[in-house]
Amino acid sequence: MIILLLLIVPVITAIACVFTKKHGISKYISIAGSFIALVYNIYLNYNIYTYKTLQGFNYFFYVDALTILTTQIVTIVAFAAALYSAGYMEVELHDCRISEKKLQWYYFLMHMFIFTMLLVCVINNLGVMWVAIEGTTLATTFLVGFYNKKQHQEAAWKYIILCTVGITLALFGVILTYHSAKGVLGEIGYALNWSDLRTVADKFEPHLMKLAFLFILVGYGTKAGLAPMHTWLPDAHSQAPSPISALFSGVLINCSMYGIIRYHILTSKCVGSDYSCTLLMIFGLVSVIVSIPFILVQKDYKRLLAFSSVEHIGFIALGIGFGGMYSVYGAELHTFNHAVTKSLLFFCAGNLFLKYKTTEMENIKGVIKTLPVTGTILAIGVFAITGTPPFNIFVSEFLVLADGFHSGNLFTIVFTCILIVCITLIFVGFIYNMYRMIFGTPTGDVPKGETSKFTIAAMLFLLFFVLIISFYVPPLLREVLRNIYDIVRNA
Amino acid sequence: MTQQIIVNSRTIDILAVLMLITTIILIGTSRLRTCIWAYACRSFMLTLASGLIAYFSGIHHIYITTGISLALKVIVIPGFLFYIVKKINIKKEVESYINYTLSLILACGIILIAYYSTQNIIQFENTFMRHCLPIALSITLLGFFVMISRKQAITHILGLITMEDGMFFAALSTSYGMPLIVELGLFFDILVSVIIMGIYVYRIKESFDTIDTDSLRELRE
Amino acid sequence: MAEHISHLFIISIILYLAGSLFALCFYGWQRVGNYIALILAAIASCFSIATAVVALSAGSTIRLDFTIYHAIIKYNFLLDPVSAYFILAISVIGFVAAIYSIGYTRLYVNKRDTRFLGFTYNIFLASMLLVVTANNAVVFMIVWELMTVVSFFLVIYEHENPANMKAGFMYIIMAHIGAVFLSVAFFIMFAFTGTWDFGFDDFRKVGSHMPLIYKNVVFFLVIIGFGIKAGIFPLHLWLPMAHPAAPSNVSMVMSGVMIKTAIYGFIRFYFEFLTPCPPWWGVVVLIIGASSALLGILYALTERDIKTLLAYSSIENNGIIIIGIGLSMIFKSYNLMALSSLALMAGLYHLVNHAVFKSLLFGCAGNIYYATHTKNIEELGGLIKRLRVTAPLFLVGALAISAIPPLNGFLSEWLIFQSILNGFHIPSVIIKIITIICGAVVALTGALVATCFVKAFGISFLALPRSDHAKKAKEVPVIMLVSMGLLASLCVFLGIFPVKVMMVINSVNTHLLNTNILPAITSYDWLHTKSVQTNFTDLSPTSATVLGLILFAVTFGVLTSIKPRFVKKIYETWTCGISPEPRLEYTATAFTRPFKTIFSNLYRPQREVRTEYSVPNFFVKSITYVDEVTPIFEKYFYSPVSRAVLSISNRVRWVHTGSIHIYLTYIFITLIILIIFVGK
Amino acid sequence: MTAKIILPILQILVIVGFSPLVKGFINKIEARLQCRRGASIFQPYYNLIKLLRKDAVVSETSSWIFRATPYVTFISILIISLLVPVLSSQVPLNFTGDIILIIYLFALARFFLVLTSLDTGSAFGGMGGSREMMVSSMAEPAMILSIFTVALTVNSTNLSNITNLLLNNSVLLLNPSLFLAFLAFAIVLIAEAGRIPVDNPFTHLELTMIHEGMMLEFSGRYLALVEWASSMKLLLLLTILVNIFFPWGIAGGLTFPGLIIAFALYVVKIGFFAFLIVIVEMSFAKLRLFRIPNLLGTAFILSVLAIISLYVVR
Repeated sequence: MIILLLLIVPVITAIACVFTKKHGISKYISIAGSFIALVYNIYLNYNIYTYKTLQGFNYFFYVDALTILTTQIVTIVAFAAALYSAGYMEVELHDCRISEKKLQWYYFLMHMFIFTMLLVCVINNLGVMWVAIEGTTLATTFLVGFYNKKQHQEAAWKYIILCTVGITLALFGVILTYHSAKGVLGEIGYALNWSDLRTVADKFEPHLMKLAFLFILVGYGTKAGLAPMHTWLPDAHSQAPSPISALFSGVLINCSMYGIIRYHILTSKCVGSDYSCTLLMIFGLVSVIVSIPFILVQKDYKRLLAFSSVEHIGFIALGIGFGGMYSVYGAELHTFNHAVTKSLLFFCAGNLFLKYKTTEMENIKGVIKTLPVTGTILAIGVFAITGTPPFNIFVSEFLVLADGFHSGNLFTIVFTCILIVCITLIFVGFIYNMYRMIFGTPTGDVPKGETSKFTIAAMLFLLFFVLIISFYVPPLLREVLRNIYDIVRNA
Repeated sequence: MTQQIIVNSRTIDILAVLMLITTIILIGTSRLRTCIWAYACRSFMLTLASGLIAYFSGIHHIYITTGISLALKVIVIPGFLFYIVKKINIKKEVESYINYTLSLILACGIILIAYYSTQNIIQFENTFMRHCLPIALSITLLGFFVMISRKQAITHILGLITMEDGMFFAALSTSYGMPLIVELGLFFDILVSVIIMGIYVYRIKESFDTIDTDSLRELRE
Repeated sequence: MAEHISHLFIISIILYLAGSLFALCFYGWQRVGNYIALILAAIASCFSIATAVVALSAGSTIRLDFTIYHAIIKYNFLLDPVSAYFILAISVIGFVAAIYSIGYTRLYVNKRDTRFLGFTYNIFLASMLLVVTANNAVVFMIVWELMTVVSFFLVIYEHENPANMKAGFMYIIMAHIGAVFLSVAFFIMFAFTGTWDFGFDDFRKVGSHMPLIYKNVVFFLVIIGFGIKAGIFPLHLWLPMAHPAAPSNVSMVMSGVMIKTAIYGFIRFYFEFLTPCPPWWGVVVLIIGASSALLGILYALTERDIKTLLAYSSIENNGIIIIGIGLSMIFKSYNLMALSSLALMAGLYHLVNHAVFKSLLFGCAGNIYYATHTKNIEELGGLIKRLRVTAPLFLVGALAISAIPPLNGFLSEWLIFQSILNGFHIPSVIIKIITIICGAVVALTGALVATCFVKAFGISFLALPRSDHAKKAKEVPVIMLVSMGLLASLCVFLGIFPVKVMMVINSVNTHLLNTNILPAITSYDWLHTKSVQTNFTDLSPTSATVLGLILFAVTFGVLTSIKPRFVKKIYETWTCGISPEPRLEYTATAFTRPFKTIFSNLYRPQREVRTEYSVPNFFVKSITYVDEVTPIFEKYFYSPVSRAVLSISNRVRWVHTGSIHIYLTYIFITLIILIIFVGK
Repeated sequence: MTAKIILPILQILVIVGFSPLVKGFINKIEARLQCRRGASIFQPYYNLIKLLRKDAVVSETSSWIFRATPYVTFISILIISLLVPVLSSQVPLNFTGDIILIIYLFALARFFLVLTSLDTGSAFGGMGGSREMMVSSMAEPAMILSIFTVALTVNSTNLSNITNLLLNNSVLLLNPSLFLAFLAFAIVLIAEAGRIPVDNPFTHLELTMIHEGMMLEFSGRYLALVEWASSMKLLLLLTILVNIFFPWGIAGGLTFPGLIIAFALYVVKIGFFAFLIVIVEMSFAKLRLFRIPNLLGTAFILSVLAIISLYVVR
C-alpha cells in the first residue's frame, strides 16, 4: 500500500494539473506534487534501510535497494524539473510560444511520464515493467514534439519509432524469460515476478536466457541510449523542452538501465556472470567511444549534453559489467551523480536557450557576464560532468576505474585504460566547447540578467546534491549502494 | 493423446506458415492498401491461432486475449490505418530503398537467421514451439526489415505492428500467452502507440507535405 | 607538540576557506571582499609558515586523519618534513603574494569582479597546501585537480582576451592529461597494494614487491604526469602561455610554487613509493632536467613579452631542480646515500630559491604592467628613473636568477655543480660522462640565463623610454614594493646565510634518505659563520661578501685620496653626432640576434623585411621587420596530433546521417551480429 | 699568522700592480714583432694615473647602474685575486670560495658591464654587450668542463688545493686529459680576455669591437677602473692557467725565500704565456663574429674529450 501511494501522487498531480480551472495554479500543483513524491520517497528509503525489501499487493510491487535508488533519482530530478518548468514555461508563455491550455497538458504529460518511470521501478512483474517502459515512450512523444515545429516533429517521430522498435525487441526477451521461467516454476502468474525469478534463475535453460538477454540488451539498450542504438537520443534530447531533456537524460535512461540490470542479474545467475558482464562492458565501451567525436566536434550545446549522456550510460554499463564490489557501487553512485549533474546542465542549457534563442554554440559568448548565475553553475557543471575532481562524478568514475584495475583481469584492465583515454578526450571536447561559450566578450545585444527565480532555485537544488556527493556520501545512500551490490551479486 | 497433440501442433504450424507468407506479402507488395490488408489478414490468423490454442490448452484467459486481439488487431488498427490513408490522401506507391527481388532474398536470409538462432532452444521443445518460435522471430525481424527498407512513415507503423504480431505469436506459441495483465498492458500499449504514430503521420504530412521519411533529415551531425 | 602543529595547520586551512567565502559574501563591496580575502590569506599563510617551521624543527611526522568517509575514500593527511618544507615554500610565497595582491588588484577595481580573484586565490593556496600533505592517492588526486581547476580560473581571469582563453584551454587540457597519467600510475600501483585503502602508506610498501616492468611503466607515467605540471620539454607548452595570462600576483604563485608541487610528486614517487629504483631512471630524469633547462632558457632568450620570458625561465629552473633530483636518484640507486642527499639538497635548495626570485621577478613584472600596461619589453625602457624602487628589486631578482654571487641562485647552482662533480663515484662510466655533460649544460644554461636577464633588465629599465607607456610610468603602491622588498631581502639572506637553509633541508633529507650529512657539509671558519663544504671544496658566501665590502671601502678610500673632489659632468650620449633617440637604442630582438643565428636549427627563425617606398622610389617610407621563432614542438607535434583527432572525429560524425532508416539499420545489424556470434 | 695576513695583501698587490705591465708587455712585443717601436711598456700605468686624476663625463641617459658598474667590476675582480694561488699554493682565504665562485664573480663583473652598455642608450654599447654575452655564453661550457677535468683529477675545485696536489703529485700532470683541458682552457682564455682572434682590444671600430664597445661611454676614474679590471682579468686568467697546469716553482709553504723564487718563476711563466698570446695574435686574423662559436665549440669538444679520456683512463 505504501508503495502504491508513491505511484498515486504523480497521477493525481497530473490530473489535477490538467483539470484545474485556474491556469496559473497548475505549476504550483506540479511543484507540490513532485515535492510530496520526493519526501515520500525519502521516507520509503528509510523503510528500505530497515527492512531491505518492501512488497505490496501480494508481490505485485516489489521494492529493494536498486529500486529505491532509481525512484529516488526519479523523484529528485522530477522535483527539480517541476520547479524548473515553472520558471521555464512561464517565459515561454510570456513569449507566446505556447498557450496556457497547452501548458496544462505539458504538466499532465510530465507527471504521467514520472508516473510511468516510477512504475517501471516498483513493479515486480517483468512483463508489466516492459509495458511501463513502453509507457514512458508514449508519455513523452508529445513532449519531444512539444513545440510542434518541423524539427520537433522529426525528433518525435524518430524517438517513437526507434524506441518502440527497441522495446518491441525487448519483449522477445521477456517472452523467452517467461518461457524458461515457466519451465521451472510451472504455474503461470508468478512466472514473471522478479522476486521469484531471481531465486530460481540458476535452473533456467541457459540457451534461452542467453538469447533473451541479447534481446533485452538491444531492446532496453535502445531506450537507455547504449551505442549503436542511441541514435534517437541526441535528437530527442535536443528538441524536447529543457526540463524534459533533463528528465530524459537524468532518469529515463536510468530506468531502462534498471531493466537491463534486472535481467543481468537473472542471466548471470543462470549462465554465469561472464556472459552478461562482457556484453555490458562491450556495449558500455562502444557507447563511450562513439560519443567522443560528437563531443569533440559539436555545434549544438544540447546535443553535446545528449552525447555526454550516451557516454555516461556507457560508463554505467561498464561499471556494472566489471562486476566488482566497488565498480557496481561506483556505477550506481554514478547513476545518481550523472542524473543530478546532467539535469543541472540541461537546466543551464534551458536558460541559455531562453536567453539566446539558439542552440548554436558559436552564437553564444560571455554567458558568465550575461547570465552570471547560470554561467557559474554551468562552469562548475562542466567540470563536474567530465569527472574532474573534486566533483561528484569523479568519485564514482574513480571507483569504477579503480575496480577495473583491481580485478587484475587483463581484458578488464585494457578496457579500463581505453576508457581513461576516452574520458580524457571527452573532457577536452567539453571544456573546449563549453568554455568558449561561458567566457569571452558577450556578443550581440542580449540583455543582462537571469530569466526566472524558479529556474535558479531548481539549479541550486541540484547543485546542492552535486556538491554534497562530492565530499560526502550520506550513510543512507551508502547503505543502499551496498545493498545494490548484494542484489547484483545475488548474495 | 499424442496423436492429438501432433494434430494440434501441425494446425498451429500451418497457421504460422500462413502468417509468414502474409508477412512476405508485406515485403513483396508495393501498394499500401494491400499491405494493410495483409496485416489484417495475418492478424486474423493470429487471432485464430490464439483461439485454437485456448481451445487446445483449455486455459481460459487466452479467450479474453483472443477477443481483444480480434477487436483490436483485426478491426480497430487496420481501420484506423485505412482512415489515415484516406485522410491524408496517399496516392503514391510504397517506395523502397531495396528492390523487390533483393528484399525477398534478404527476407529469406532473415528467416534463416531466425531458425539458426533458435535452433539451440527448439531442439528440446515438444510443444508447438518447433516451428512457431523461429517463425515468430522471423515475423518480428521481417517487420523490422520492412521498417528499414520502406520509405513511408505509414510503413513504419505497419512494420512495427508486424513485429508486435510476431511477439504475440511467440508468446502464444511458447507459453500459451503471457499473464493476463501483461497481455492487457500490451494491447493498450499497441493501441496507444499506433494512435500516437497515426497522429504524427498526420502532422508530418501537414508540415512536410509528404510522409516520405526521407525528408526527415534535418537533425543530423 | 604534534597536536599543536595539526591545529595550526587546520586553522590555516580554515582561514583560507573562510577568506574565500568572505570574498563571495561581500556582494556589493567588491573591494572590501577582496581585501578581506587577501588579508585572511596572509594571516592563514602565517599560520602555515608557523606549522612548517615547528614541524621542521621538531622533525616529526604528524598525521591528520579525518573520519568523513566518502564511499571508500578516507581523508588522510600527513605532515612529514618533506611536506613541511613545501608548505614553507608555498606559504611564504603565498603570504608575500597575498600582500602584493592587495596593491595589485587595484588594477582591476571597477573593471571586473575582484571578489572572484580573492575567492579563487585562497582556494588555490589551500589546495596547494593540501596537495603536499595529502596522504592518500584519492585525496591527492582530488586536491591536485582542485589546484588545477582553480588555477585555470585564475588563468582565464581576464577572459575577454582570446589569447588568455587559448592559454587557459591549453593549460587545463594538458594539466588534465597529466592528471590522467598520474591516476593511471596510482591505479597500477594500487593493483599491487592488495588493499582498498589508497593510502600512501600502502604505496610506500609496494615498491619492494612490484615487478620491475610495472615499476618502469609507472615511472614513465609519473614523468609525464608530473612533467606536464613541471613544464618539462616537450610537455611545457601550456606553461609559457598560462603563466603570462594570469594576473601577475597569480603568476607569482603559479610559477613560484605551483609548478613545484610536481617536484614534490617526483620526490614522493621516486624516493618513497618506487624504491629501490634502477640507475637508468635517474639518468632519464637527469637528461630531462638538463634538456628542459637548456631549451627553457633558449626560448626565454628570444622572448619579448616579459612574463612569457619569466615563464620560460621557470621551465629552465625547474629543469635544474630536476637535475638535482635525477642526480640524487642515481646516487641513491648506487647506494651512495650521502651524495644522494647532497644532490637532493641542491635540488631542494634551488627549489626554494627559485620560488623566491621568480616570485620577485613576476612581482616586478606585475609592477611594470601596473605602471605601463604593457608586457612587451620593446615598448619599455628608462623605467629605472621612473620606477625607482622596482628597478633595484628587479635587478636583485635578475642577479639572483643568473646565479650571481652572493645572491641565492649562486648557492644552489654551486651545490648542483658539486653534486655533478661527485658523479665520479658512480661505477658506470657512461653515467659518469652523462653527468658531467649535464654539468656543461648547466654551465651553458647559467650563461644564457645571465644574457636573458641582462636583456630583460637592460632593455626594460635602462636607456630612454621607447613608448608613451613607459614615459608616463609612475611608481606602484607602496604595499607592492614592500612585499617585493621582502622577497629581495630573502634572496640576499638565502644567498649569504646558506647553512641555515641547508640545516632545514637536511632534516628533510634525513627523513627521506636516512642520512644526516649536515656535519659533513658545514664547518665553522674564522669569521664565525658557517661555510658550506663538500669533499671537493668549501664556500663561504658570508666571508666573500664581507671581503667584498672591505675591498670596496679600501678602493673607494684610495680613489678618493687620489682625487678628493671627483666631479661628474652630465652630457648626452654620443651617438655619432645626432641627438639620442629611443629609436637608436639596441632592442631586445637585436640583443639576442646572435643567439638566434647560432641556434638557428632550434629556433628556425622566420625573417621578413618589408620596405615601403614613397612616391619617388628613393625615399623609404617605412620598413617593417618581422622576426618570428618557429614553435617547433607546437608545429611538429601538438598541431598534427590535434588535427588528426579532429579530422577523425569529423569523419566519424557522418554516422549520424539523420536518416531514420540508417538508424534502424544500426539496431538491426547489432541484433543480427549478436544473435549470430554471441547468442549461439 | 702574519703570513696569513700578508700573503693576501701581497697577492692583491701583485695582481693589481702587475696587470697593467702585462698589457704593456704584450703591446710592446706585438709592436716589436710588427716592426714598430711601440709605446713604452709602462704606458698602461701612465694611462691609468692620468685617468684617475680626471673628472668624468656621464651620459644624461644613464642611471646609477652606470656609476656603480666600475666599482662592482673592479671589486669582483679584486675578490678573485684573493682566491687564486699566485705565489704560494696555500691561499689563506681558500675557504671563501673555489673556482666556481671565481667563474661566477667574472659573471658578476660582466653582468654589470653589459647592463651599463645598455644604460647609455647608444647602439654601440648594446652591440658590444650582446656580443660579449654571446662569447661568454659559448665559452662557459668549455671553461667549466676543462676546469672539471682538473678538478676531477685531483678531486677538488679549490684552486689552492688543486695547485697543492698537483705540485706534490706531478705525475698527475702527465695525463692526456689534462693536456686537452689545457688546450680548451687556453682557447677560453683568449675569448674571455677579449684577444684576437675573438676580439680586438686595440680597435674602436664598431664592427669589430666587443669588449671595447661596452666601455665607450666610460671616462675618468670609471674608465680607469674598468680598464684596470680588464687587465687584471687577463692576468688572473693567465695565473690560473699557469698555476694549474704548470704549478712548478710555486711556493708550497709561506717561507720568504720560497716566495721570492716563486715570484721569479711566476714572472717568467706569465711572460712566456703573454708571449704566446702575442704569437697567436700575430698569426691569426680576427674571426668573423659567427665563426667564434665554432672556435669555442672546438674548445668544448676538446674539454669533453678531456673528461672522457679522464674517465676512460681511470
